[in-house]
Amino acid sequence: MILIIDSILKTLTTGSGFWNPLVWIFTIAIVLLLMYILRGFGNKGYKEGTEQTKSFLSGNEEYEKEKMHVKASNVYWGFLETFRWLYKRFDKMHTGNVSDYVLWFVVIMGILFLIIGVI
Amino acid sequence: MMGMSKIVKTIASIAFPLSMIYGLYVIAHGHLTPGGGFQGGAIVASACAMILVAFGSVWTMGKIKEKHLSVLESLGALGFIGLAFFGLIYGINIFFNNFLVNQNVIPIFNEIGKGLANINTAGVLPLMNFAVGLKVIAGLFAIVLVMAYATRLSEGK
Amino acid sequence: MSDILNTLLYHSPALIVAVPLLGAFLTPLIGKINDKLRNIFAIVIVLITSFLVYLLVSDVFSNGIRTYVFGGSSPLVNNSFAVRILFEVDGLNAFMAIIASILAIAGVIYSWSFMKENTGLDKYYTLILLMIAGMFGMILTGDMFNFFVFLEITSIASCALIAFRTNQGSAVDAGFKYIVISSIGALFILFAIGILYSQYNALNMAVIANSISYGFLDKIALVLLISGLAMKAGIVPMHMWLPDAYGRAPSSVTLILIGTTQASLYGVLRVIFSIYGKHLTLPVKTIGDTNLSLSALIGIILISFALLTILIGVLMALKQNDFKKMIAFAAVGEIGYMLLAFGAAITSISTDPLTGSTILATHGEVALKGGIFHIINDALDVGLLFLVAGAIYYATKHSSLNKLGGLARNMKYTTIFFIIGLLAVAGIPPMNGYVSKLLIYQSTFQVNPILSIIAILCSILLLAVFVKVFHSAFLGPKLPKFKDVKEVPKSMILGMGIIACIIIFFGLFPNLILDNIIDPVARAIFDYSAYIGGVL
Amino acid sequence: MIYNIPYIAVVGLILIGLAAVIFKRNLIKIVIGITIIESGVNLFLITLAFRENSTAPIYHGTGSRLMSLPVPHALTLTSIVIGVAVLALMLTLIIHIYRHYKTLDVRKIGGDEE
Amino acid sequence: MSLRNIAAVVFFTIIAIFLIVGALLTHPFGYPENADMDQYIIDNTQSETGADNGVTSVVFDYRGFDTLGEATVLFTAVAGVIMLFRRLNK
Repeated sequence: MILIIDSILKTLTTGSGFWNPLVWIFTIAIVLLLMYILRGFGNKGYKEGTEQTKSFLSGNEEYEKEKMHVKASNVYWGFLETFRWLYKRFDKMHTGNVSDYVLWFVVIMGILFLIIGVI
Repeated sequence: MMGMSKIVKTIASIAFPLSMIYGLYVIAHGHLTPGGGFQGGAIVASACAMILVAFGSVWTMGKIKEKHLSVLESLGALGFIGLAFFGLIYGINIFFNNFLVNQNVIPIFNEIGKGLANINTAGVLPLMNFAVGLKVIAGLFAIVLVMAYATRLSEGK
Repeated sequence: MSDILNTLLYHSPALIVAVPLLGAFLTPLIGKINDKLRNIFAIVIVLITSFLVYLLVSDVFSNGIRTYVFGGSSPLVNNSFAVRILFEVDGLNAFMAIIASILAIAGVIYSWSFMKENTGLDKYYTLILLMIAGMFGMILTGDMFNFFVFLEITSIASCALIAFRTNQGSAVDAGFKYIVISSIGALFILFAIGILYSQYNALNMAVIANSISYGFLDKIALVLLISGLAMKAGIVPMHMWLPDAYGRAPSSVTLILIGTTQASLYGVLRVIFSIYGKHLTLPVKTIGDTNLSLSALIGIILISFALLTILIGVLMALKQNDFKKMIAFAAVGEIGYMLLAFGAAITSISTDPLTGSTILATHGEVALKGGIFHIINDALDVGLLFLVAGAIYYATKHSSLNKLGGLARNMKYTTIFFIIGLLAVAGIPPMNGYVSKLLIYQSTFQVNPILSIIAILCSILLLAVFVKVFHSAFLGPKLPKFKDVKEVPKSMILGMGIIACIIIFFGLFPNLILDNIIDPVARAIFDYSAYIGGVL
Repeated sequence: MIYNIPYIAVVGLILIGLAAVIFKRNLIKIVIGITIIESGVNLFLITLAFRENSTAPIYHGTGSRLMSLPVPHALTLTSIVIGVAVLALMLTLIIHIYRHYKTLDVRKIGGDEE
Repeated sequence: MSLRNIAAVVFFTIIAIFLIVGALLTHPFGYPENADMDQYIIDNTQSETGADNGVTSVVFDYRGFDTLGEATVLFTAVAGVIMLFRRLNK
């Protein structure tokens, strides 16, 4: 029992650093407390559901919520567009054809034969 | 599928019991001669498949359903694993222990021990052969029957 | 009472496989009586198996290697060869058995409500139990051919279950691809087993490991074994079956499929560390003054596979729009992290010049610990995400992210579980994924800094992947299509809850796991002489 | 050298099977390729069992003779049964694939048909 | 010829070369180098298992657990085939 408690409280050392979840929880509790205090300094006159909470897009009123929802295929559009040359190759690799899957197996087997068998 | 011509049906009915008996012989003598549960089971199952081809899948499905075969197969498998479990209780108490070996199970045969074996000398081996044989017969026939029945429409009425 | 426990403990290696098999044979008969009884029966069988696993594991971790001989009392004849099949359970086997039992419990409990609306459930439960039995068999066995047989049991059962939704063409197609890939892989493994048998006239892993030399035929067998098992473990570029299979199978099946994939990874480790363990530190080629040892060679191969796996897995996951396919690609990336850790560990193996025994450098030990810990973390994290995906499919009948949105408003528990899974997969403290990834980053940094930089970058990308899911499926306004979506039934929440609790527990008390479980496994994994000594 | 011809036949069968899997487009032919690989592996196992001037490992009559090795026979038996099981499942899946996609061309199957 | 076929042929040749060299290095057909385990089984099949057929004694006794797995494979295939041809509607 003492051993178990001991190993719970012990700090994990990884050779060049340490990690202790309890310390982390303690820190995050302090951060949350600070956040709560800072939040208390905010404007007291805030009322929900009135003009002051309405949001605008470039001065225009916001669209309906359903139209505003960004579809999954549009998320990270920029990233995918930047790396389109890479994704083109990846798509060429993933043909969805069983014979190609087996061909990859044969290729890897051949490469391994060359590396392990010759050396 | 309605099955084949009358000649084929008659010949198949004649050949069916013969090949079945041959298959059962192979199962029963698995520990003495070449063969065993799997081989004999495959022979009997192909005899059943012959009937299936001759009489058509709809007719055969009317005689025996795949769920009955599935139960039979479960029973065969249970018999096999049950014999393995019995090894835990008898003998040296090890899973898969051949607990009946060299014991005179059926008293009418008397030759036991080294030398030529007999139908009763091999302990649980013949029993396991029978269990596996039942399993293979039911299993292979169930596969063939289900596949034939499922593709009956594409074969034409 | 302790008598019964002792008997159970003695027979536990056999019973862990035999009990699910018995359950599988009985399930069709019980299903004829009552549906509810059948579901309870399956859960009871899995719980009994897990209890046996607990007994065995606690014994192995305190008393060392256990062997169990089928049908005989002594493993060896004339002290030189093993005629009978035997199970040999050391730390690594026991550790994999823990993972398998957790996945099995969660999967079977989750199935209760998840599969309720389908027909053919008798066979479904039969196949699930067979898959579990096969997985345990692969993990516990000490016999090469027995390994192949159980590999085939798991692959046939999982192929049938992947194609469970036969009304979807893509599911059937995924099942076909899986069976083609796995049967070809298994046939080459069998070929390698035949080569080893022809040389040493043995099928037992320990006996082969004892007498192995490193001739040309052994090299061929090593290549065949590694490539066959690596294909089954989903290592890039042989991973393409994995997104298809994981994405199209019912989620409860996918959870257990993760276990079978990791059992194949276990096979790779066993082949490299135990069967060829004798030759790992010996030089295979001398270039000038430096000796290139087999461990360095295999380590470089594993690390390069690992980098490919991480990069392609994570980058492809970013692009997917189907929830389950996306998680499947992320799972491929996670496999890369384990391989990276094991590769880093293998490169640091060397022979102690004084005692002649195999030793690991400090960073190698850390890497090994991280890799082993990451096996269980990956199974839990990815498994939880798949269960969440299944819950969303159950509630909305969609798995395409483009059609989903605003589900957090109706499915509170599922959202919480998803957040836990997201944080754990991306390696955010205080979840369990963080601990193992921390160990992997730190140790690979000492091998080569670029490795750990790539690993960290890909981990960030993984976070991005799942934030995309979080944004498009859970956040946003309530869509009119999903006005009436309800929270999923209790058994599914229970299935997810079990895994989520274990994730948080592992995250909060990593030292408890690392000291009591991972440490003995790490010592067992590269100590091939102990593995041989368990039999000979 | 002449004694190794059976092993070369094994290698030939395995390569023919792999070639069928990779180059053929019909699903049935792919399945045939897999069964050819399997036959090659089975042939390899049974080849290992043979000893010169030996009989089958079955006692009949008296006197001891040189017998061929029994373990590879058992392994081959297991492997054949496993092959039958895999074959049955593959054919079943092919029937389903044909029902969904109305083709057996490996390049045209797959993908969603929503 | 496409890139795919060229790659296939190249790696095929590599595998073929290695496997054929391996085949030439295997022990001569009919003369196994080491047969201790099998010779033990042949010598003891009658006294230990009471069977004449050495193969059956291996299949059901010495390696009985493999046979359980083998029977299970067949069981699995049957269950899978019946499940895949089930009626989809209740």
